[in-house]
Amino acid sequence: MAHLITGLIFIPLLGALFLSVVPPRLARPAALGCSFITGCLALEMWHHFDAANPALQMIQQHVWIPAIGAQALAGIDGLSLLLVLLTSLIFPFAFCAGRMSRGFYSIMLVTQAALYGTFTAQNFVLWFLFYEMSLLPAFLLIRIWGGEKRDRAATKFFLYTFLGSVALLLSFLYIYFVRGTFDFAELAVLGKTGLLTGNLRWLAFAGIFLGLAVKVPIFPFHTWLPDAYETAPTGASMVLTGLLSKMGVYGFIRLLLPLFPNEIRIVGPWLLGLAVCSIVFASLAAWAQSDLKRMVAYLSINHLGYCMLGLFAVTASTAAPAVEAQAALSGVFLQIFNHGLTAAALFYFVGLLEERRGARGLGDFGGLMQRTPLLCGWMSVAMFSSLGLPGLNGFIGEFLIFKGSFALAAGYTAAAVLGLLITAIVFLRAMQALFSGPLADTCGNFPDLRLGEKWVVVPVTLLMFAVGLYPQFVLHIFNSTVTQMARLLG
Amino acid sequence: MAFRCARGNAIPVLLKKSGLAFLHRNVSGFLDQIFVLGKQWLLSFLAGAPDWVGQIASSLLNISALLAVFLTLFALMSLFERKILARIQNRYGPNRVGPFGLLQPVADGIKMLIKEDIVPARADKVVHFLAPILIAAAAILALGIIPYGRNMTPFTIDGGILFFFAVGSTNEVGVFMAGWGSNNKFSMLGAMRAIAQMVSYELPLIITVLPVVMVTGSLTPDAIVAAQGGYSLGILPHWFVFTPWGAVAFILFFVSGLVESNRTPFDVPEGESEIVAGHMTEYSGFKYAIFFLAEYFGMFAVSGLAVTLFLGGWHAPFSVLQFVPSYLWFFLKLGVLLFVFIWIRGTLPRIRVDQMMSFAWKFMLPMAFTCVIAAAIWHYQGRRLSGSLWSLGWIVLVYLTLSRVLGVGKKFAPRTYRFAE
Amino acid sequence: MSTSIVAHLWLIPAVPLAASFVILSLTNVQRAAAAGFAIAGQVIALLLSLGAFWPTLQTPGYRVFQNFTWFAFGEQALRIGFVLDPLAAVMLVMITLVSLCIFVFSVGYMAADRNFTRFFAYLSFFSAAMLGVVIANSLLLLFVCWELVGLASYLLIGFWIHKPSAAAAAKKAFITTRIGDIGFFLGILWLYGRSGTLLFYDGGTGALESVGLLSLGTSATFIALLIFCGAAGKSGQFPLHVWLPDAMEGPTPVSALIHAATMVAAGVFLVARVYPLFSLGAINGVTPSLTVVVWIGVITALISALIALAQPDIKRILAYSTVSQLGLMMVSLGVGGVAAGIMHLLAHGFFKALLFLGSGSVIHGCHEEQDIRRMGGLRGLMPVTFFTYAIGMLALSGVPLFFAGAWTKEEILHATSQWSPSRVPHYLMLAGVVLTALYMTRQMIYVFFGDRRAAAAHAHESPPVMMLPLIVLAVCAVGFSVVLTPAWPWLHDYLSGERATYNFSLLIQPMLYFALALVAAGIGLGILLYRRASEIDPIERTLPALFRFLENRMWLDELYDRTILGWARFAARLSDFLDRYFWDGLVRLCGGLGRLFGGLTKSLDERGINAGVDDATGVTRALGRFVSARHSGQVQIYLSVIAVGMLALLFLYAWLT
Amino acid sequence: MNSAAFFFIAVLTLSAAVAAACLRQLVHAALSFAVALVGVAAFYFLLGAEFVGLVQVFVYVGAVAVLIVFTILLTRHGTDENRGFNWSGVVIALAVLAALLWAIMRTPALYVAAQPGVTVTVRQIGEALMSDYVWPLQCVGLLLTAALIGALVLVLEEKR
Amino acid sequence: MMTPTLPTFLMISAALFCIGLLAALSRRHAIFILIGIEMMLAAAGLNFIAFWRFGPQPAPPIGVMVTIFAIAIAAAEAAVGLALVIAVYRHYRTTDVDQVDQLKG
Repeated sequence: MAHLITGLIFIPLLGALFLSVVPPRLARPAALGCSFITGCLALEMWHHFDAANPALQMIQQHVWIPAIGAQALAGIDGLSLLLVLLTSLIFPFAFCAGRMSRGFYSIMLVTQAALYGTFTAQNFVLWFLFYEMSLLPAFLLIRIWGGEKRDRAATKFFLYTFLGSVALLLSFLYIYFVRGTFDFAELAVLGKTGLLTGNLRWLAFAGIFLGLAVKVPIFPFHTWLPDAYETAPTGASMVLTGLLSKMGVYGFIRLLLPLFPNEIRIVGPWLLGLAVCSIVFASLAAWAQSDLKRMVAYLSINHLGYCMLGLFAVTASTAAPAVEAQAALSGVFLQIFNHGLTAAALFYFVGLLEERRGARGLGDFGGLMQRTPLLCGWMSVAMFSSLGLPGLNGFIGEFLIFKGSFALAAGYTAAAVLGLLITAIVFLRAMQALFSGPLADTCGNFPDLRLGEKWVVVPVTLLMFAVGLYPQFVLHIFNSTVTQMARLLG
Repeated sequence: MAFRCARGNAIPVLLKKSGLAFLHRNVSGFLDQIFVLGKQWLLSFLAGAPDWVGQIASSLLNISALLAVFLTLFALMSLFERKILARIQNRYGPNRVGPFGLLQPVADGIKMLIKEDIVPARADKVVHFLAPILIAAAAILALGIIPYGRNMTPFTIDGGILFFFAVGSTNEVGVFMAGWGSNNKFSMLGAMRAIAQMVSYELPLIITVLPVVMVTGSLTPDAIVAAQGGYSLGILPHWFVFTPWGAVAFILFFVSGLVESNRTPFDVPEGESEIVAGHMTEYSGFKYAIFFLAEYFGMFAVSGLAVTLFLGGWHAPFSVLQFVPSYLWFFLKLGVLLFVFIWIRGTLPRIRVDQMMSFAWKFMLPMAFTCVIAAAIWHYQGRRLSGSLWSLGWIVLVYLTLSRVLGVGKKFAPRTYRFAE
Repeated sequence: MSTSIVAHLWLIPAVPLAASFVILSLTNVQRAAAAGFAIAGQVIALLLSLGAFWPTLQTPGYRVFQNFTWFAFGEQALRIGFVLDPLAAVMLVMITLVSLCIFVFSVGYMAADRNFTRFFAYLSFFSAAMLGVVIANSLLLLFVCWELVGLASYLLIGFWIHKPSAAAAAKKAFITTRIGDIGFFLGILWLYGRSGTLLFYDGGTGALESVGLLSLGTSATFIALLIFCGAAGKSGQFPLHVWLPDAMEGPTPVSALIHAATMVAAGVFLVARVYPLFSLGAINGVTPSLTVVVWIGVITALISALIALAQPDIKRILAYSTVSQLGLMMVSLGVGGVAAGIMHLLAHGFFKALLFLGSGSVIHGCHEEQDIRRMGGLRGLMPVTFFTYAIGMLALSGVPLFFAGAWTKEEILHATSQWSPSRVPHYLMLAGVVLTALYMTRQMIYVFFGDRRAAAAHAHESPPVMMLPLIVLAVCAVGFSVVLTPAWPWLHDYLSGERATYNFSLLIQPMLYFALALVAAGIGLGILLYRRASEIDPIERTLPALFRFLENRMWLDELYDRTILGWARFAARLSDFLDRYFWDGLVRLCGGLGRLFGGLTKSLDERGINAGVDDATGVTRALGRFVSARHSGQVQIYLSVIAVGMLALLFLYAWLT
Repeated sequence: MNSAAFFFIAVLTLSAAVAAACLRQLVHAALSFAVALVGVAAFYFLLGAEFVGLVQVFVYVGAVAVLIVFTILLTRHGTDENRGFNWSGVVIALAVLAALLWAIMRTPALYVAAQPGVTVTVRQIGEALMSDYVWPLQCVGLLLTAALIGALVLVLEEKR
Repeated sequence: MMTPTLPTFLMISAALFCIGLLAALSRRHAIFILIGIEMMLAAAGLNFIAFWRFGPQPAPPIGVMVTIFAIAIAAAEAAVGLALVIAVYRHYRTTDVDQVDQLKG
C-alpha cells in the first residue's frame, strides 16, 4: 500500500515508454489503458486514505541526496489526494479529445507522471524536479502539435515559466542555506516563527511569489497563457488549464503561504488587489476576444483569480475566524477541482467545434442549436457550470470562496463579484453567437455528438451535476486538511 | 705494486721435516721446489736494494724463465709437429738436420731471419709493423698466470682466468691490424674471418670455464688447482675432468681452444687452399716467424689453462706418485694435449665457415650452458655419486634434444656441389 | 401531522422537476406523452399544494420548518431546509393553479411548434424552480432556485432560438437579472457573514428570528437593500426593468406564466419573505430600506404606465402594465402593507395571466399578428376571448365590487395614505390607477372595437383547449374578490396571522368610492380619446414629441446601451489591448534587453579578448619558429648545446654561491 | 701506489686519447683509442680494482674496439676525403675542461690521503653483485640482450 | 713526482672526458663520435673508481659496481651505436654526421 505513490508516478512513465512500441493505430487505446490503471491506483489510494486524519499519509521516504538534505519524501494529504484524483480524471478525458500521434500520448503520460510527482512530493528538491519535469513536455506539446504561431507561443511560455522557476529555486536555495532543510513540514514549522530575517527575506518571498505567480498565473504575469492555450492542441490545453495552473495554486498553498505568514500579512492588500485585478481584467479581456479558445483561456485566469482571492483573504487577514478560513480554503480546494473539470470540458467542446469547423472564431458559427442540439445542450451545461450557476459544481466553490473572503476582505470580494457578472456576460455572448440565430451555411453539415464523444461528455457532465448537488463526497476528502490548514494559516 | 711474486712459504716447511719420510718427502719436496728456491737464492743478492728494485728483479726472473722454457718448447714443438704429421701420413718427417732432425728448428729459425722482410707498398706501415708484436705479446702474457708447479705461478692475479681471457681478446685486434696493415683484399678477408671465428668461439670458451670457477669459488688458477688436490680411495684424483660436467666442459674447452689458436680443422683464416695465408700473407721473414711463434704460444696457453682447470694442474694422477715434482706432471699433461692438437691436425679436414659458425652458436653455446647447470646440479646434490648421475642425466637429456632439434630436416643425403655461377 | 407535511414539502417542486427530466429524454415526436407528463406533474403539484394549504388554515400564524445539512466544509456545516407558512402556502396554490391553466393553454398554442416537447420540459422545469423558491427556508436554497428560475426564463424567452431578437432578449433578460442577483449574492454573503446562518427559521437562531436579527445591527439596512437589488432585477423594478418588455419575444404562454404571474412576482415574494430584515429597527414602520423600496416602486409604476400608453404591440402594453402593477406592489410593501401587497400579487397573477392568454388567443387568431393598430373589431369574431379579456381588463383597472383588482388596489391605496414620511406616493399611486384604466381601455378599443383593420380581416376563434383556461382564470379573477372584500378580509387576516371576522359594515369605505370615481374617469377619458380608433394614435397626433418619447421607452435602452454597456465594452477592449501590447510589450522588452546584452558581450568578447589572445599567440609562435630553426638535425649541435648548457648552469651556480 | 707507474700510465693514456681524437686516419684513431682504454684499465689496476681493469680491457679492447674497427671496414667505401675539423667543438671542449678543473680546484674536501693496500677482491665484487646489486645486474643483463637484438635487427634489415 | 692524490685522478679523468668531448664535437665521422662517447664513459668510470679508492675505506664497493655497470652499458651502447652507423651508411651511403640531418626540426 505504501508504494502506491511510486507506482502512480512510474506507471505513466512506463506507459510512455511502452507507447513507443505500440503501433500508431493503437496509441490512444494504450494511453487510455495506462491512465485507467493509474486511475485505479488513485482510487485505491482514495480508498485507503483516512479522511479524518489531517496528517500526511502513505509517506514514502528514501534517502536521495543526503549532501544537500534532499530526501525523496512523498506523501499525500487531503489536498494532494484531491489533485491526484483530478489528474487521473483529466488525463483520460484529455486523451479522448481527438486522435493524435504516439509521441503526443507518450509526452502526455510523462506530464501525468510529473504532475503526480508534484502533487505528492513533500521535499522541495523532489517537488521542484517534478515541477520542472512537467514544464518541458508542456512546451513540446505546444511546440510540436500546436496551431499557427505555435513556436513563438511555446517559447514564450517556456521561457516565462522557466524564469519564474529559476527565481523560485534561488529563493529556496537561500532558504536552504539559512535553515538547512528542504522539507515542507519543517519549513512550515520554522515559517510560523519567521523563516528569514532582514530584507533578504523579501527577496526570497518575491522570488517564490514570482515563480508561482507565473505558473498560476496571477494578473501581471499571465500574458503567456492566452497565446499558449490558444495554439495548444485540445488535449494539451485541457491538461494545461486543468492541471498545470493547479500546480501554481498548489505551490502557493504548500510553499509560499505556510513559509511567509507575516510577510503575506504585510503585503496582503497588494496580493488581494492582484487577485481582484486578475479576476476582473481577465474576464473583461475574455469579453473582448473573438477566438473561443483564447476566451476560455482568459476565463481560466479569472477562475484561478477566485482561488487566489480565497487564499490571500485567509492569509492576509490578521486573525481569521475559523469558520471563514475553513469556508474560504475548502472553497479554494473545491474551486481547484471544479475549474479543472469544467475548463477541461470547455476546451473539449471547443475542440469538438474546431474539429468540425476547422476554425475557432465566434463569427464562424451560428444557429448550431438547430443542427447539433445535443452538442449545444451539453456545451451550455458546461458553460453554465463555469458561469457559476447554482445546481452545478462551479457555484459551490465560488460561494464558499466568496463567503470566506467576504468576511475577511469585504471590499476586494465586492469588486471580485463583478467578475462573476462579466463571466456571465462573456458566456452568454458566446452562447448567443454559437447557438442562436439562423443556421450559418458554413456549419450546415456538422455531425451531432458521435457515440464516442457522448460516452466522454455524459459522465463528465453527470459528475458536474453530482458535485453541484451533493459536494460532500469531494469535500469529505479534504475537510480535515482544511481545518488543520486554516489553523496553520489563519 | 700489483705484481707480487709468489713468496713461496715452502721453505719454512722444508726445514721443519725430519726422518726418512722427512728425507723422502724432503728430497721430493726439494726437487719440487728447486726452481722456487733458486729464484729466492738469486733474489737474496739484491736484499739491500729498495723495495721496487726487488719486485722488478723477481718479475724479470719469472719472465726470463718463462721465455726460456717456452721458446725451447716452441722449437721442439715445430719439429715434433712435422714428425708426427709425417708419421700419420706414413712418412718420416725431417730427419736430415741433426740427429733425428733435432736441429731442424734451428735451421728454420736461421732461414726466417735471413729472409728479406717485404712490406707492401701502400700498406699502413705502422699498423703492419705493430700487428705481429701485439699478437705475440698477448700470447706470452697469457702464459704468465698458469701455475706450472707448486708455488710456481709467474704472476698471481686475483682474477687470473679473467686476465687470460682479457689478454686473449686483444688477439682479435692484432689479427685485424695484420689484415688491415697489409692493405691486401685477401688478408683483409682472412682477418675478418679470423676475427669472426675467434669472437664466436670466445663465448663457449669462457662459459665452459664458468662451471670450474663456480665449483672452486675463485678465479685464481692456484685455488682451482688446489681444489683438484685430493684423491678418493687413494687412486682416483679429484680432477674436474672426472666429473660429468667436467668431462663435457673439457671437451668443449679443448675444441674452443683449437679454434682460438686457428688450428686445423678450424684454420679457415689462413686456409692455404682458399685465401693463401689469410692475414699473414703479406708478412715474410722475421715478422712471419713471430706470427708462427704467437700461434704456438697461443696453443701452449690454451692447453696450459686446460690442464690447470680440468686435469688437476701439477697434481699427480695417483696419490702414490706424489713424490714426483709437480712441474713434471704439468708439462707431461701439456705434452699429451699438444700431441692431441697435432693428432687432430693430421686427421680432420677443414670445415666450412658457415658450418663452423652455426656449430659454435647452435651447439657449443647451449652445451656450455648445460655444463654450467650440470655443475650446479652436481654441487647441490652434495658432490657425491648421485649428484654425478643426475648431472650426467641432465647433460645426456639436453644433448639428445639438441641433436634432434639441430638434426631435424638435415637428412644425410649425398653431398651436392654448388658451383659458383 | 404538521411536521410530516413539511417533511414531504420537497415533493412539490420535485414532481415537476422529475417530469421535466423525463420529457427532456423524450424525442420531439412523442408530443402527447410530453404534454401529458407536464400536465400530470402540475396537477399532482396542485393537489400537494392544496394538501399543504389545508393545515395552515387551522392555526393562525402557522409556521413549520424542517432543516438538514447540505454539506460540511472544514468543521462547519451548511444547513438548508423547507418552511411552510401562510405566505408560502398561498403562493404554492396560486403558482400551481396558474401554471396548470397555462400548460393546458400552451398545448393548443404551441401545437404547430417543432420543439413542442422541449417547450414543456422547460415549462415544468420553470414551475419546479419557482415552487422551490417559494418553500425555501434558507436564503441560499432560495438563491439557488432563484438562479434556476432565471435560467428557465432564459431558456423559455430564447425558445425560438432561430430568431436573433429572441436570443438577444433572452441574453438581456438573463444578464439584467444576473446584475440584480450579484447584489442579492452580496447581501447573502453579508448576512451569512454577520449572522452565521442563512436559515430563515431555525428554532430561534435563524436569520429572521430575534437572535439572528440582533446580531445584524446597522448592517441590516445594507443587507436589505442588497437583497432588494435581486428583487428589483427579477421583478423588473426601475433601473433593471428594461429586460421585461423585450422578454415578450418568447411564446405568449411563457410571457403569461413567467412575466405575468410567477417569476416577476418572485421579487415581491422575496421582499415579503425577508421583511423582518427590512423592518428591523423601524421607527413607526419606516426604515431607510423601506423608503427606498417605496420610491423605486413609485417611479417604476409611473414610468411604465406612461410608456404603456404609447406601445403598439399588444403584449408590450401588458408587459408595461405588469411592471407598473409590480411597482405598485413594491410601494405597498414599502409602506408597510405586506398583506395588501401579497393579496394584489395573487389577484394580479390571475387576471394578468388571463389577459396574456387572451392576447395569446388574439395573436393566434390573427395569425401571429401582434400590432394592435392592425387589429380591431374582433368583438364579433372572437366572442369568448373578448368576454374573458373584458373581465381581465376590468379587474386590472380596478373596477370595484366584482373584480379582485379593485379590492387589493384599494387596500394598497389605504396603506399608502397611512405612510408617514410623505403623501406624494399616495397621490402618484392615484394617478397610476387612472393611467392603468386609460391604457387598458385604449387597448380594448383598438383590439375589439372599431372597424376591422388588416390583420383582423379573417381572424378566427381559438380552439376550446385554449378557451377552457381563459374561462377558469376569468372565474378565479372574479371569485377571488370574495375573500378580498374588506367585509370579510379573510385573506388579509390569514396572511397577517389573525382570525378572519365577518363585518359587512366595513365594506363601505370612503376610499372605495374615491377609487371608483378615479377608475370611471380613466375609462371615460379612454373612450373619449380613442373613440375614433385609427392608424395614428390620438396622442401621437396631439403631442407627437411626447408620444415618440414614450413609444421609444424613454430611450432608456439606448441610454443603457451607450453608457453602461458602452463603458463595459470599452473596458473589455482596453484590457485586451493592455494584455496584448502593454504586458506582452513588457515581456518582449525584457527579451529585447536580454538580446541587446547578449550582443554587447559577444562583440566585447570578439574584439576585445580574442584579438588580444591572438596577438599573444602570434608572439609565441614566432619565438617557436626561431627556436626550431636551431634544430638543424646535426648531432654535434645538440651535444654542444648540452655542453654550453652545463657550463651556463655551472657558471650560474658559481655566481650565486 | 708508485708515482712513477702512475705518471707513465697517465702520459700513455692522455697521449693515446689525444691521438684518438686528432689522428686523420680512422683506423689509427680507433687503435689509439684501444690503447687509451688499456691505459685506463691500467689506472684501475693502480687504484686496486683489478677486476674492473680486467673487465675494462676485456669489454672495451676485446669487444668495442673490434666492433669499431669492423664498422670502419664496413663503411670504408664512402668518400674518404678528410672532412676536416670544426674548431667550435674544440673551444667548447676546452671551456668544459677549464670549468671542470676549476670545480676540482675549488672543492677542498678532495684532498684526502689514500689508505694503503686497498684492493677489492673478486669475491667481494661477486658477493656485492649477488646481494645488493642483484636487481641492477638483471637489468643490465636485460639491457645487453636488448642491445644485442637491437643491433642485429638494425643490421639485418637490409637482407630482406 | 708527487704521489697520485684524488684531485690528480679527477683532473686526468676530466682531461679524458674533454678529449672525448672534443672528439665527439669536432670530428665529422660518425664513428669518431662513438669513440668520443666511449672515452667519456671510461673517464666517468675512472672518476668513480678514484672516488671509491680515496673515499672512507671500509665502504662497500659502490664505485666499483657503478663502473662495472657503466662499462656494460657502454658496451651495449657501442654495439647499438655502431649498428646504427652501419644502417645509416647502408641507407645514405655516407657516415658524415652533418649530412644525416633528416630529423631536422
